[in-house]
Amino acid sequence: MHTTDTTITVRYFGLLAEHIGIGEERLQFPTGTTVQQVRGSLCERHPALRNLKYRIAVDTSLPADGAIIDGCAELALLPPFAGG
Amino acid sequence: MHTTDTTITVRYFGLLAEHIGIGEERLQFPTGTTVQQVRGSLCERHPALRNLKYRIAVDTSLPADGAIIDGCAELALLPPFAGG
Amino acid sequence: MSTTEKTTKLKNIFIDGAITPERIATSIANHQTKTGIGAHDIFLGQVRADTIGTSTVSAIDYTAHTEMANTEMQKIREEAFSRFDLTCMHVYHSLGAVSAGGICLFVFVSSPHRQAAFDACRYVVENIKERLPVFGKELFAGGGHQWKENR
Amino acid sequence: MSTTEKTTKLKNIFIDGAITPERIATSIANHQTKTGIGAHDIFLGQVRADTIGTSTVSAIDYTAHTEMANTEMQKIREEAFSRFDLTCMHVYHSLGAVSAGGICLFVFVSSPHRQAAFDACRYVVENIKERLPVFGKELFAGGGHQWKENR
Repeated sequence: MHTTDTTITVRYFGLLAEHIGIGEERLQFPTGTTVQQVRGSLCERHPALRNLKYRIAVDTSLPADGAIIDGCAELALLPPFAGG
Repeated sequence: MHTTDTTITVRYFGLLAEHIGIGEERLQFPTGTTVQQVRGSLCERHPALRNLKYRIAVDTSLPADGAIIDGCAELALLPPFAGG
Repeated sequence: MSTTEKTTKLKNIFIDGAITPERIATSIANHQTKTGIGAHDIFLGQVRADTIGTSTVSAIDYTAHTEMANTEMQKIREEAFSRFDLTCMHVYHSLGAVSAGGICLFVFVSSPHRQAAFDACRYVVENIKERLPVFGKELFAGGGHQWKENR
Repeated sequence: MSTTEKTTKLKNIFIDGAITPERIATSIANHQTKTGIGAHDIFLGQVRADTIGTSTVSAIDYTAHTEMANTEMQKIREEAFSRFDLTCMHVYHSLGAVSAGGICLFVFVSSPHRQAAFDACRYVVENIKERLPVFGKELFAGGGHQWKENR
């Protein structure tokens, strides 16, 4: 089955940027990709992520793992928060 | 039965000073006088006190009505608190 | 310990007139060398221009039984330090007239962690309101007054 | 309302480096014309010189997903105003390095009455800690670092 790919900016924050070695990159994802699938494909791309705790933000919110990322401007991988 | 009188400073605060017209006075009380008895004798002396809400401090504490005031340096009549 | 010795150790919480933002800033700055502190909670009481009937409060004129208030404040302070994990506590209350909008109470507590700071600040403020013999004459714009009473 | 319109309305809570006592004083002074306010509660987060093993924290270097943090802060603000009787709320958080003893978080809530101020301040601080994507690299005196994680 043919799917169209979209190019999306993926940002890495804090500890994750340190481990991966970059702050952001542009990646292609097929139409209909879920947050869960993003997690899987990023773990393959950056094995360091396997042992790290993070949440995936789609634009400025934290959707459920089943949510589809179509139409978003960017993804952000967020390690544990430490504000305040 | 003979009792010795002690002279004690009685201070009136806030609303009470306004109603009575003085901030303090020196009064004689017999040895063994209780806080309850002070209340009675001050109400006779200053009838305005009958309708006013206040507590009696003996030096810097608020003893029970049955406490004896012997040996205290001063009494203070305190209307409702309004700090803060 | 004699009464006199105890009295001379008492901190005086009262200052004349409104508490200025500059005083608060100085107090905060004084804590920046205490690097075990992680959380400060500051409560400020401000005089409200309440309307009662047709009158509006323009200022509160504060008086207090200062010896008793300072003695009671010392007890509250000891209670707070024994109940909560505190590094510091500072309290100031105005005496005399404070105009509407002015600050009349400044409670400043500091702790390694935020829960202790929050809990202690509330404890101290509630106990100040309930236990300190401080009296407030609400002065109305255009004359007249009424005596404030804490709820 | 388009996303762009909504974004331009967002307040930016982030400032570079430590929050100064002077900024806090100015913020307090700006509220003295608001004579419906009776109570302010101010929370300040201060960087602790924690000791981890043989290392001591000399500073925290803060980064954040600022667009998301400002968006989430706007939600927390709306929640606080709907839950508590508030007059004002102001929040600032540091970005970049803040040395031990420096202030990295300033939450300032004001209300006619103290209970709302206390409740709202705590609500806002807890939600900031839990929900804002802010990251802190604890820099050790003499080199090395570890990443902070809120409990």
